[in-house]
Amino acid sequence: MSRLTDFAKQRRENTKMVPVPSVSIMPERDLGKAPALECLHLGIDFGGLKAVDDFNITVGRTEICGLIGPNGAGKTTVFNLLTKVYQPTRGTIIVDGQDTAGLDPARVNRLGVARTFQNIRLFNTLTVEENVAVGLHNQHHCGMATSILRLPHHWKSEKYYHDRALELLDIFDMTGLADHEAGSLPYGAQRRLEIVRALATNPKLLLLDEPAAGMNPSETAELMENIVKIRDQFQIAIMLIEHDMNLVMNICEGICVLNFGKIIAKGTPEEIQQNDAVIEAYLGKQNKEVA
Amino acid sequence: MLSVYNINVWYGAIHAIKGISFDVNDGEIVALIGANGAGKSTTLKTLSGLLRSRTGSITFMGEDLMHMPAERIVEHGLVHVPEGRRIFQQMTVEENLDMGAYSQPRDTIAANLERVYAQFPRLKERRRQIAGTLSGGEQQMLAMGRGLMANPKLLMLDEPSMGLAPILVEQIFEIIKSLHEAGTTILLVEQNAQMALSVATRAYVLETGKVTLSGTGDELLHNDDVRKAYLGG
Amino acid sequence: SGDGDTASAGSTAGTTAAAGAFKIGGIGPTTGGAAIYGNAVKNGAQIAVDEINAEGGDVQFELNFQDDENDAERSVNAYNNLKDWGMQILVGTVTTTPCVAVSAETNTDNLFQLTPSGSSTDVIGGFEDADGNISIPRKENVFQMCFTDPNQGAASAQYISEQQLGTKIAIIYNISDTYSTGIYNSFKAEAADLGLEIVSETSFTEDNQTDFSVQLNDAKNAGADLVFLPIYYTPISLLLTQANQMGYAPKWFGVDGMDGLLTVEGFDTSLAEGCMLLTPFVATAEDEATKAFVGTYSEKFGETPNQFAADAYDCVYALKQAIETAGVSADADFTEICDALVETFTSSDFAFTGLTTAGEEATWADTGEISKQPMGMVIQGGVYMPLDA
Amino acid sequence: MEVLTNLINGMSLGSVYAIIALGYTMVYGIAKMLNFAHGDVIMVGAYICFCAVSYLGLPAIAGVALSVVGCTVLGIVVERLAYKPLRNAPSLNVLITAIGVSYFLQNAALLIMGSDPKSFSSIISLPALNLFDGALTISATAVLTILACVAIMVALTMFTGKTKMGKAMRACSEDRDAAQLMGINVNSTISMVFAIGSGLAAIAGVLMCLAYPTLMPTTGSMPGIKAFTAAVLGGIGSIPGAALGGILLGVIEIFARAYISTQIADAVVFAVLIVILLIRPAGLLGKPVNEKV
Amino acid sequence: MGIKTLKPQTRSTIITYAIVVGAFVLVTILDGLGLISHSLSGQLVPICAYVSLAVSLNLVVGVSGELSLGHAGFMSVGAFTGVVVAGCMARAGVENGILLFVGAAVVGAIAAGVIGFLVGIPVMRLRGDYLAIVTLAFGEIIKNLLNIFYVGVDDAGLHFSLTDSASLGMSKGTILINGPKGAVGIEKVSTFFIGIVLVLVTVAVVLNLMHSRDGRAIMAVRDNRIAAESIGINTTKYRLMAFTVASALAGAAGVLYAMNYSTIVPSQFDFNQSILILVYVVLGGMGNISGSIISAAFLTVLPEVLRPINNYRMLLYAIVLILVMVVPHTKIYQRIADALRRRFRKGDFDDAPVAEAVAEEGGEAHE
Ligand SMILES: Nc1ncnc2c1ncn2[C@@H]1O[C@H](COP(=O)(O)OP(=O)(O)OP(=O)(O)O)[C@@H](O)[C@H]1O
Ligand SMILES: Nc1ncnc2c1ncn2[C@@H]1O[C@H](COP(=O)(O)OP(=O)(O)OP(=O)(O)O)[C@@H](O)[C@H]1O
Ligand SMILES: [Mg+2]
Ligand SMILES: [Mg+2]
Repeated sequence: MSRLTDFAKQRRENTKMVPVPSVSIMPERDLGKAPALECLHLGIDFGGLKAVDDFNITVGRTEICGLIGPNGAGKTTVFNLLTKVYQPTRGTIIVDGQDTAGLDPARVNRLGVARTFQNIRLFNTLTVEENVAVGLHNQHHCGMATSILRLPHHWKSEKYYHDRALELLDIFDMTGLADHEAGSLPYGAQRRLEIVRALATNPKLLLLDEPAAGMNPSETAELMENIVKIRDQFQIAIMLIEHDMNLVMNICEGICVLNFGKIIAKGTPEEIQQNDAVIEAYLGKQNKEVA
Repeated sequence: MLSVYNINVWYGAIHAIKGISFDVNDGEIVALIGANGAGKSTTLKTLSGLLRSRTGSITFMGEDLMHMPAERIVEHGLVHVPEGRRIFQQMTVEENLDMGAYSQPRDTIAANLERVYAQFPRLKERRRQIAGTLSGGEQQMLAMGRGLMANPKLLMLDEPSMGLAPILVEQIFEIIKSLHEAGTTILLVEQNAQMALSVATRAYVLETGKVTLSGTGDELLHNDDVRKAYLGG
Repeated sequence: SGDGDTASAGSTAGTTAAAGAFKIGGIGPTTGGAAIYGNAVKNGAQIAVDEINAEGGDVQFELNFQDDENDAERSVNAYNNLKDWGMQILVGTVTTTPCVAVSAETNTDNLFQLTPSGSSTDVIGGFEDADGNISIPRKENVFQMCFTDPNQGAASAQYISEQQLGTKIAIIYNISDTYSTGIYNSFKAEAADLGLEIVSETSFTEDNQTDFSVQLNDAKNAGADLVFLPIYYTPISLLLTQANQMGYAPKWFGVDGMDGLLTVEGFDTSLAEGCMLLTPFVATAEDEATKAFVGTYSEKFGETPNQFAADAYDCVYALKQAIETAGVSADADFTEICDALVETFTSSDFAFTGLTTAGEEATWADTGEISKQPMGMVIQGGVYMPLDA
Repeated sequence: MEVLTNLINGMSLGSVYAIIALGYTMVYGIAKMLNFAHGDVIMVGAYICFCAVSYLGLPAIAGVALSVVGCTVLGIVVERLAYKPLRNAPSLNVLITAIGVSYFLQNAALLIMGSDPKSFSSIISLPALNLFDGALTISATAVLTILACVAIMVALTMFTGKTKMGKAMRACSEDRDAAQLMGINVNSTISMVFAIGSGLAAIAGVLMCLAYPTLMPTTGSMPGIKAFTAAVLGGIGSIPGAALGGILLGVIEIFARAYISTQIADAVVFAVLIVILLIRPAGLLGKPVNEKV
Repeated sequence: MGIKTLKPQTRSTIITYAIVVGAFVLVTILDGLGLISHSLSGQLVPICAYVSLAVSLNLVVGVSGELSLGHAGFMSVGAFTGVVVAGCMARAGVENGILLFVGAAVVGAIAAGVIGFLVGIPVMRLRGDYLAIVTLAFGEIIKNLLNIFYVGVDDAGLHFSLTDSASLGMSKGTILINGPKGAVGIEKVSTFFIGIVLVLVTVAVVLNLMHSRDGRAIMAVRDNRIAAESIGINTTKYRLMAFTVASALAGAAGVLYAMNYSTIVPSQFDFNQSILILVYVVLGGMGNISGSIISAAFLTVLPEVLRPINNYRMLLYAIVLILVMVVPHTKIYQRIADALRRRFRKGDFDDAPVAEAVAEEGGEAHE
């Protein structure tokens, strides 16, 4: 693992002052607006196992926040809680100022939470463009009868979906793949498509679960640039889980480390790299030198 | 020990492996590296009998594997830990390990199990948990542990470090080294070229179904093309 | 998909008839769950046709029997297939629901149809209930050789009442079967008129005709001393076994569907001891015609014929007689034949005596119904004996 | 007393469903296919037993044994010819093939054995148990069926849970490739599953015809569907579930007929099934599969 | 130029319509030339009905990915409702066959759709085989209830009863539905033309739905329910939508079927009928509309084509069914198919996207 790259340094200088509430325990409430995400004492049990416990975090509206931790620490579970794939056993999740208690995954998405999955979940038999168009589902409406009767509004909607999908695909230079079946894409492209699809739902908070898994270093570098670009362009908060320390340390403003379902450290990348508990549990001795 | 000559594999109409040849000698760690879709996993699947090559030959310790069914290949000591873990989701951790020892004589199983638990204490903690609910990393440990249960002579690992925490990646490579020292020959497929090359005796680079480069681990680690393509500059 | 319109179906006809033979079509289930009835009709009709052809009279027949799997849709298909073959008269169809569907077709085409066993009133149509409601108008070209269902139900009730066979009556019928519900309904109505006491009415469906414990218990607990079974013999064989197991032994009274019970392979006939039924035909009857028919049938097909076979046999002979009376020739158009036969069948002086007419003359009403007397039979010592003897 | 009688009748009917359902669940749980031909294998089993006893004059036990052997062979043959080529095909294709096999067996039986029903009643007859001065009669077949059902259930549970072969079957059911990599011969394992399933079907066929002694080419189809329902009710794939589901279905069926209406008993049975599934969407004993996200 | 340059989706849509219209034109011409046998012409309407049923079931099984084993139930709801409507209209003096049919079909479709919706609400809480068994159960319940359902019409209007026809309390009326005896005396108004129009309507509804916002959502739910939820799709709503639309279309097809025969009985709309329709869908290919059309037509005609071999025909039908399913998956067949493809599309290969091969594996990847 290398040191902070020039790329990262340069970027930090360019993007001015992104608030980083996730680092401090107390959320910053003085921004006039609610943070993108606020979790209070969040927890879930599986049988006897406290997979996540007393999880508190606040993510600013345009923050990139990293969630790291050993395997089985509960990172994916946190995402599943945030998106209501699992209903929390305790605690509160506030998205953009709204309590999500009792909502189902679809509702939470409409509140502004979108995600990708650790094991890719695309609509394999649909084309790339259709995958994105499905993501645009709630951005533009067109009733069933209208579609079946092919009324003018249907064609207007179709044009919207088409244009907007291509626009979004363009972020990752994927317009050329628009007509390919999603399931037939190479692995890296599938990961990128998942991000585009999530973006299509117009989220306020984007959750990325190991976006760089299975990518080679050059693909990863490109991905890093894109994640930042997305944040800057869409002005959204991004929370990501990743084992690639190069990526995490370079683009996250704040990092939260999880072990056995509990937060063991929060801080800036530099702080985390120095934290003994984190080195002990997660980074390992070798990586200490990196920092 | 293992010698692969000119294998060609198709998925339906797709020509995934285009005449690959390589050797693995007793006591080596041989790494196959290459980009996504280069055909690394396909090669391993062909060796373990899940896929068939239409041409060429595969010999393992004097046995012809070309026409041997997959379940017999395992008995000969060629063990494949597949990509994506492929553990038995509905079974407990211990049952999974039992399955790994399916082809082994009964009396060796208990000792093997202890050995695996020693290597992966986390598995021992979770021995009664349903494997499908393990986290990604735990599942990878289980997959490797299961492979070890078969007493491999040649262990083929397909991306064992994928999705693992840095500390675990280290551990996995430690385990690979220690297995190697204990006399197991290893054929390692990895995206993490840096790590793979640093432990490998020899390595081959695959690109779109062909071997494009080969050499010792060190040679490749310092090869400019490899650095550019697989080590991030 | 334009071919297949040749009359290739003719290949199945078992008869080598001289040119100028009447082309008789037959339809019934020769495969599937009801195959036993279809095969019986097919065989019975074939014997009659063979006999007639062998006799070498003026009237010769060619029979083509097609399978319908006891399915209305397939039955209509079979009918169309027979039309391609050049059918002039239809003997069929065997089972009721397909028969209703096919009779609508023959009615539209004006093709003469005589069904050996399609017993519902919907087959012939025009049947009014007590309030004058009808479900389908009369189909003038359709005639029955068997009793209509209401006929049987009413006759059974009358017989039970006259002979004072039982005071408390239970009924077990098959609600998913047209035949069974038809008989049940009229039996119930007639029984009410006659003052018979019905203490238990239970039903089953095609889908659960394995376990009759509830129905039998209901009858038993209600103290029924006679159980009326307007159902086919297959479920009856099961029902009797189960009644025996639970130690329930009332009088059993069946209808023509019960015929065949004794031929069930492996069935312990002692269980059927004392079962009564109304039927137009029993294979053990002593008259010459029956003996000859049963002899030929068992020789040819290795089994004892049931009433379906006999009805079919009679159908062919009735047709022969009517054709001779009407004087139509085989090269006439089927509608001509139909008109002539309808006139003959409904004329007052046309009467037919056959295997299923209890030795007496049967006649047909304008409604298409046959008028003949059922025989009361009882199973004694493993054979059918006339009831009133 | 009447309730008791109905309960016993229901359990006896239910045990027949249960034994069939056990075969269903076994094949489904491991080969992951709905073997709609299972009911027809039952029919074949019953015919073999019938022929052996009444045509060959063999003793009843030999008839049962012959029918188990016959069905086992049939199961293996059918699996090899019709299902094996479809190992990697979508499950619905296999379902349709199974339906084809079902049609085939029915029509073959029709051609060979004829359409006239055969009665089992004189093949094997056992005396009935009379309790409470004849107020309660329990037929010996009912007792036999219930006992057989429980015995088979226990044996199967032990087999799949504890034995090496049983575990291998479960491994195959989850991931055939991975199972192969463990050294498991997937083809012979699945053949084995069909062999067991079909052997069970033979026993079910004989027991069913003992209790309900009419045998026709279509005899197996309706009990087959009922048993499928029972297997789902109990939680498909679960062995104790199949037994429980079968017995429950039988009891509900009899009670619905006795206390609600004989006319709409079937509707009641299915309505109960729906209600139960709504309360427990994975069946009574089925484990809700928690997909790891 | 032409069809090859179109998007695959558009191309398959055009081909689908072309098959239906082409079949109609061909049959009409042949009929004009007197080349159509009674046997075939008698099957034209049922073929249309089965095609509609298969296409509508494909919406559930293929497009929305739920195994439904109760399609015949909705068909029967439509059929019996349609019969009642037609009976009433006829009594009110409507004689025009097309008018009778349209009235019956619209009401029949609505009735089946409503029942489908009501049934769907509980059904959609379940998944996979549990869902399948519940649809089967509903099919059986519908059949069972129709067995005790009596409807008649007289001058005073419609009468209903759940006991017997005598308790309808009518006089000089027509018994429209007579319990287990079903409906007899149905006005036979279905024609091939009407059938083709219904097929076209069905195909249009299904295809238009598939290729729209809602259709994509339905397919997304099929491909990956969890992902669909994560992007804000109400999965229950879309599964229910597919189910309801399919039920309504099945209802209309049921009316077409019923009005081709003078009689229908509840027991014919049983589990086997549902299975038969399912066979069409699977044989034709999941989500493949033109496939459903062809396979429904083929399998409907097949038993009639096999009629000359008499008692062996259902045996042969079974064998054909098994073979069509099994042969494409045998090694030999795949080798030959590969070789042929290679010969006819040389060059496409080495650089072809992996789409095809993955599609072949699609079944496995299901959920
Ligand atoms: N549905 C479930 N039932 C039971 N236990 C579960 C379930 N889902 C997750 N767990 C357990 O919760 C813990 C956290 O799992 P999680 O998947 O969140 O880990 P993770 O941090 O994402 O790990 P990785 O980096 O390996 O993906 C693990 O121990 C896992 O076994
Ligand atoms: N089941 C399959 N069907 C069709 N094509 C496949 C299949 N599996 C792999 N392929 C294709 O074969 C080629 C080689 O794939 P393989 O999985 O061996 O690559 P890999 O080097 O292991 O890549 P990765 O790093 O992603 O694991 C790729 O083009 C891939 O898309
Ligand atoms: Mg995770
Ligand atoms: Mg790979």
